[in-house]
Amino acid sequence: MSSRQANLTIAAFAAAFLCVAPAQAEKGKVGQKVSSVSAKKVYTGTGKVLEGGVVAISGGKIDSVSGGGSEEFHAITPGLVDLGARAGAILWSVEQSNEVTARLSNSAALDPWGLEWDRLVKSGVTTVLATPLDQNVVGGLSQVLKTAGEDSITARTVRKDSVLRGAMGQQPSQRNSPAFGRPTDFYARRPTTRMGVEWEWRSAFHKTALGQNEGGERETLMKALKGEVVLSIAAWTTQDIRTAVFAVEEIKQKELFRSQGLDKPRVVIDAAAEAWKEPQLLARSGIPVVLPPFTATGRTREGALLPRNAADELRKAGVVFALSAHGSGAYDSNLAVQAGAAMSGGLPFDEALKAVTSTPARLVGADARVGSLEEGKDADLALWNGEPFEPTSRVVAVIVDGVLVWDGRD
Amino acid sequence: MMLATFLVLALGGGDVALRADKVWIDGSTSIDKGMVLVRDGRIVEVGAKLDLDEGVRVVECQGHLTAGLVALGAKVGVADAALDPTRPAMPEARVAHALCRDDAGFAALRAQGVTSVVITPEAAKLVPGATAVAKTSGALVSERAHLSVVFGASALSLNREPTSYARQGEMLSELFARPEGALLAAKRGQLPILFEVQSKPELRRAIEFARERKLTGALSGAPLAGELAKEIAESKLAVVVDAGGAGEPRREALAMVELAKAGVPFGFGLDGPRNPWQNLRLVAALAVRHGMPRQAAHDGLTRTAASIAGLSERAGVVKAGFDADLVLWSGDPLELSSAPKAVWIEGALVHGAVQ
Amino acid sequence: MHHPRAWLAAALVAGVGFPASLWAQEPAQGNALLIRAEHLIVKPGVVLENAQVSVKDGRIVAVGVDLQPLPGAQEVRGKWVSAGLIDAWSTLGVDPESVADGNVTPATRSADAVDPWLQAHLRREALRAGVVAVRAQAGLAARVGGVGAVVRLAEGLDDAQRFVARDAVMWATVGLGAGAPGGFQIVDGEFVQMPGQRGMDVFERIDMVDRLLAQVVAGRGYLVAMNEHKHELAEWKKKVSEKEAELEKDAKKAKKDRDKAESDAKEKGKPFEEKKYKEDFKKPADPRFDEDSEAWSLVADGAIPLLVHVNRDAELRALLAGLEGVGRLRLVVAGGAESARHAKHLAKQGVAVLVNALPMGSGRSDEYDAHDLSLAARLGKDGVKVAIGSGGMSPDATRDLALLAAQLVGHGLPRVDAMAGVTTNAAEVLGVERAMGTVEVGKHADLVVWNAEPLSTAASAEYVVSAGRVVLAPEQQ
Amino acid sequence: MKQHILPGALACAALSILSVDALAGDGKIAIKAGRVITMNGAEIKDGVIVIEDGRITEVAAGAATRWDSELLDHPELTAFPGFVEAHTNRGMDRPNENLEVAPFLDVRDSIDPINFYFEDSLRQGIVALNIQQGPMCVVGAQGRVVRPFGMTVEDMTIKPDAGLKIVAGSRMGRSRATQAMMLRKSFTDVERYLVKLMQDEKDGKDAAKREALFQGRDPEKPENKEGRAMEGVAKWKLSGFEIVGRGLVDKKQEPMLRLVEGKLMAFVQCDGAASVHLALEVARHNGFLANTVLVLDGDSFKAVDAIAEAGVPVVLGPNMVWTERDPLNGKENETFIPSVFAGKKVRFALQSLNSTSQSLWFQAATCVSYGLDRETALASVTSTAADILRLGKRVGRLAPGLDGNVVLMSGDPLSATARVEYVVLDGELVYDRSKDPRAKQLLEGVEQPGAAQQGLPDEEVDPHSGQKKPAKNDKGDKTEKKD
Repeated sequence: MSSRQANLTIAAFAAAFLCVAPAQAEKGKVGQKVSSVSAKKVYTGTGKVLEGGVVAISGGKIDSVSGGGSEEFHAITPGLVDLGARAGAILWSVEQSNEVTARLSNSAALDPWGLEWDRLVKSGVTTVLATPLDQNVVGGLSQVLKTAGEDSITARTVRKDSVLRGAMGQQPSQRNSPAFGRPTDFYARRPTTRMGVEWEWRSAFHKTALGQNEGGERETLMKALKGEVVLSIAAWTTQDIRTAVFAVEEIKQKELFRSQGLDKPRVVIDAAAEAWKEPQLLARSGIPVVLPPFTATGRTREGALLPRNAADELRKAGVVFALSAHGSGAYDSNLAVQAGAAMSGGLPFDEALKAVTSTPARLVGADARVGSLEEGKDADLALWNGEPFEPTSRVVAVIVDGVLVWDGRD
Repeated sequence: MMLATFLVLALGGGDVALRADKVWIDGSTSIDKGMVLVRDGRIVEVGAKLDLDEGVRVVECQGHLTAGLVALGAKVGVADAALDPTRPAMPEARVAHALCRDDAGFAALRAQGVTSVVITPEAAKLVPGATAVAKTSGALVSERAHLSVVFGASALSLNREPTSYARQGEMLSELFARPEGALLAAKRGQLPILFEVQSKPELRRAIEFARERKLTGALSGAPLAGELAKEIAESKLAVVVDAGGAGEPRREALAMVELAKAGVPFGFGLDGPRNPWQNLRLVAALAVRHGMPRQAAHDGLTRTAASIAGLSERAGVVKAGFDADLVLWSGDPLELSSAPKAVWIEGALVHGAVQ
Repeated sequence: MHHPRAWLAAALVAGVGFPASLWAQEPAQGNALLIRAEHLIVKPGVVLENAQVSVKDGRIVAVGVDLQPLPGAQEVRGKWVSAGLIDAWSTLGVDPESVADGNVTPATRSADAVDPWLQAHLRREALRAGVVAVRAQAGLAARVGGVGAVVRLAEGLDDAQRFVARDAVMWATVGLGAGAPGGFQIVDGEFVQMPGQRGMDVFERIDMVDRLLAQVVAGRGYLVAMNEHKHELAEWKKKVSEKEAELEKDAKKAKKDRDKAESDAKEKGKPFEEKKYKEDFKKPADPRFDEDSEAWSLVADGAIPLLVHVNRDAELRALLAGLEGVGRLRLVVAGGAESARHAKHLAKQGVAVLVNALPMGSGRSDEYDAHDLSLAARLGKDGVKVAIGSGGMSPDATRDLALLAAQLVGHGLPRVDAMAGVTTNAAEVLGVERAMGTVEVGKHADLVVWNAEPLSTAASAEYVVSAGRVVLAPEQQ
Repeated sequence: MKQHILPGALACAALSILSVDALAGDGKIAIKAGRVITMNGAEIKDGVIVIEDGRITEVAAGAATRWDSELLDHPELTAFPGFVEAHTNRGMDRPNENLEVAPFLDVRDSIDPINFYFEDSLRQGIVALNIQQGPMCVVGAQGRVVRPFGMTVEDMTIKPDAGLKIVAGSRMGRSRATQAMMLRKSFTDVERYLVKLMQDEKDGKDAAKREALFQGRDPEKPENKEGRAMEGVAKWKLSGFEIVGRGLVDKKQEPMLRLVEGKLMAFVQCDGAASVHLALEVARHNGFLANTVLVLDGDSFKAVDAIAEAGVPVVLGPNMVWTERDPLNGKENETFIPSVFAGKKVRFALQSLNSTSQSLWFQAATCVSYGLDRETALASVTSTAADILRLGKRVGRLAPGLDGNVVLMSGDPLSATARVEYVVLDGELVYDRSKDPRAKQLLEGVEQPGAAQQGLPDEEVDPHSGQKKPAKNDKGDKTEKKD
């Protein structure tokens, strides 16, 4: 492992105008702007791979990706993107006094000083979708934001309130109980079963179409149905995935929705553990999915089985998919390990790279700025000391918006 | 009680002049061998050499004479009546109505040199009500000094609305969108707001809320407020530093010093988890030990605290026209080894004695 | 090589592997040091102006006004120099689980609970505030907490230097937990106070005193039994050797008699019977070895002081009455909220009081924990030796020991007594007065160079010398 | 009584499928592989490994085919000596005893041959496991090194009496202070027991001598010493111990005597740097430091200098990254524990994180990712681990004379995409992935009809709401506790 210090050519710009996070300068360079970085292999995320390449950066954006360079690192990939990171999904991130709270945003519950961001950065993840806790049927608006940068959520936000989060399955009904006897609190309410949860979804959609709700709720649900806001629905097991797809297809076919232009929801099914059991349904409906982390026994929440070849099966069926590590930064379960696990199930490397960079970025509409190393995009880079996604290599440095935010080389 | 058989002097009667080895006007200015002329509970004149007409008794005091200390948040005199859990917001509630004037806590505070105190409601609801300001002699100064508004997680619970920060923010916005009564006074800036916060993100949201609605007041309850000193300074809000007492972690002590460096007006409060009355000066001493300039600590106990409490015209400074709330210390007030030998509230000796 | 008897004797004195010398540990060998001070506080109340202290091999070798540095000595200079402060009531550097452990026994050694890697930043802050050593105590709230150690806070010391005394005091508590409230927990997001401990009525508290006294008396009995056994064993051995000598003397005669008897028996055809051998002395049975009694025997013998955390008048009176008879026992009262009434009696008995100087809010469960900070002054006035501790509520309170002592001055304790409370009296209460507490020749070199008078608000340590080495210097800020 | 009941039918089915009918040939087998990683010098390209009667007789480059031995010819695969799990308390019915000091027990009685843990280990290419008792004791049972295959414990045994388990770290119900007291007491009790034994014996002999003198007989000759001198280097070694007869030492104390005489290994579990100091002190005082292996957890790496100076090998805890928060800025600092020990030249072995996806190969690969050289990383889960268990001559390498264990993998042992295809233990093909039902389910999602519910879903506890999720699974009872 080359111990000689990387000669990152430090930009001449004064760091002043871009108020740089006062990250403690661990290696003297962390926190400063970087003007160029090179590696033996540059995986641009667009399918193009450079043997020996250099990425030039200025003003926090990528200037150019070209050959040559002094190979300071083994590999460079775009900063990884995790849509299921569940960052900031604390107890107070969802308003449980009501099962459908579409208008509320979880930005108030995000803490820029939290420890979770550093852990995500150290695992190479530079952009995440921060969603509220899955306790409500419709939890509320979520943020696409960077995991490093200024100590402020607004400064790190890539797309504000751009994804409406909800959940199918058992999770939303967990605290509720049937309302007979004297209800002590507001948890004596519907839904208490999977059917009830599905009913809440459909009644929310239909009320919006029939004009029976108003204010922020109506506004947000309208945006979701029009596709101006991505609709992320958590569904682990086969029946929940099917329920979600049928609910969406029902909207697209009904005249009530089509007439008002409310038939164009952009849906992503999150934590779709058993998506591999429904390849045709998903391919037909064109709904992309985000897979939950692989587990040691293959069993995930509610007994859903997630085998190692699930990703490869979806690829074969032409279903758009992304991987997720549920925000873990640990060396045994972070996003790079999930990509490695998918590859051990047969998924080729370039597909695995897409599933953790460009695809997730595209699913939440952030591909204009992140997800690949192309001119004009944000300079978010993960720098590896070996072949990416192999357990024998890891992310040793991360650049976000052109600033070296972490340098783990000893 | 170490009662020496000395003349217990009430200063309320005719004019009296106190001469002390050192008179601290405020944290930064002091007069050696200074004199303070008191009449009818008020300070008339302060100076090195006063030309007194005869008949005015001069009392020689050994030690340092300062303005009475002001504590910014103490649950004294209200025991457990400071919380009404029935409704999320009760802006018209006043903790003054639950005040028990002869609570033993007042005597204990007087013994520590504290002459005025802000009494706050329990921060377990969105708007728990209004704070009260009282002299530690038991006299109520103001029934509605601040409106307590809670941005912290202490107002959230899983069994009552709101159960999330988002809904909390929305409900507070709704309250201030159509304000009346106390909320209207607060919106118009007539009633300062006491923002109860804990973590740094909550503190930042309170600053944002105040900036959007041009509200004034103070941020209370965030031990690491100092780490956002620049933002707080720009927001023109003050900070109430909660006296954690001995064993305050180093990071929180250094945060206090950051407040002084950034010029944020701050005062010390006794609302911390272990809030013994002795902690007010103990935390000031801790701050000095970690690098806070002595005058900033002194002002935090007197002048700035008085302005935060809304007493900027009558307490916190030894100045003509102000109440004669005075304390005679056996030595430098910031040295814990000095003790309050005598405490006057509005000219009346309420603790200790003077030769 | 351990000869069995030697082992038994060693065990008697050393108890469960207590080292023979209970308090004086050999400090570090190595470099020489000269400390120059504008004001040298030799002991509380005795200040030398422009004096020097010469240190060699971890010990103070000279204190004087115009000392010359020893060859190769490192020089250190500062305004005020005093002996390092000792916090006799702290949880700094001790494994938290052991502090809270309820099922410790009298034989538990707190030296095992000292974790040199724990709370390193808090120990540095305590050194910066002039505290060089603390009493490490496991089972702080247990009825009998076991044997506490006096441990130096500096890092990088090896085991011999780290412990001023591995086995310094026996700790016991009486009447604590008079209804401590339950802690707060988040249940479904609500701050809910858990049910607290049921309070103890006066009979239960007095019963605790009786059980403590019984253990002290048992320890004394065990000590006596051990001594007696040693005595009887020696006697038995003497008798055996005498008997052997006698038998050896007439062995030839016995052999002759036996041969004759054997041949007679063979003639008469009767079976030959050996002569019956009886001894009239029997080996004394070994006493049953018990670690706890071993530990208590050290207390009863006065080898280590007994610190008892007691607040109320009823238990205090019962304790003092009960321990009056036990001769060489060195009792120290810790806490003593209501001990002011017995100040004269305590002074006469030579019982010191370790005051908890941490101010507590009145909302404490046990109203006796709302320490009245004038207790130290009232005890001091009547001649009671007062030591000052930071109360052991949290490990980082030790850093503020000097401030807490200053606060007691503010509540009437003379300044010199406050300084004594954190140096000489603290050392005496912990039984390490011969090793620490003052700047005198022969004592261990644990000194602090201050930038101001130790009890003043802005005072902090510029240099700290511990076990004869500079362990903290200004640039390490 | 077995805690988990496996449907009888399935148990036999699983095992029979696995143990492919032993290859014919008179116990002689040759394995050819495209790449042979010997862990005993350089790799061999297109090599062959010959095993006779369970032992490797030859490891060489592409020797001519052997006519008289069964042939396993896989030029596309990589041959590898297999991994060695240096310390685990899985695979037992109940890993803990409630007796604090019980050196007379043996894990043999608790090892459960058909536990899924062994099948998982075999699937991950592990050939030897050091089964030790759990950490809920002071001096625990006698450990045992086993291979992950066999119907009975004897079948599985590679080395019985593999050393006593000692716990120096604190644990549930015992804080550091009380645990240290109990640990010291367990050795002073042995010392006191032996002293009394010798003293009684000596007094008996003296009395007999006096009686003989009195009766005029000449006393027995003193030299009939059928006892034995106390060996070892314990600080409190008893001189004159020979007079104690051979069988007099009570069975319950006998293992402790052998420990202090240096005849038994000791696996000492430490949960932090302070407990490492206690462990080394007790080991030195009682004379078994030379046979000590420290099993480390928590921040024990901070005592690496003391460990290096004592010269004892270590087995590192499953979690190889230690994070600590900086008290001043709240940021987390990471330490990669194996690098600390590699830097100080301390011999170390690794433990697997879990028995399925993150086994020893993953831990070794992670070491390479954190900058350790490949050789040290691989050795720490093969040859070095075997040496630490003093089985360097049996497992961990492919060299003549060692046990006939060969693992054939589809790629480099440290790569994510490599899989264990075949495993040969003692010359017998015991695992063939194509016939492994559970591998199919885990990798290809092919759910076997009637296959038992393999273990609990990982997320037994809902990760973000923190509530315990009642794991209802309708396919049979819980068969394997998720560790």
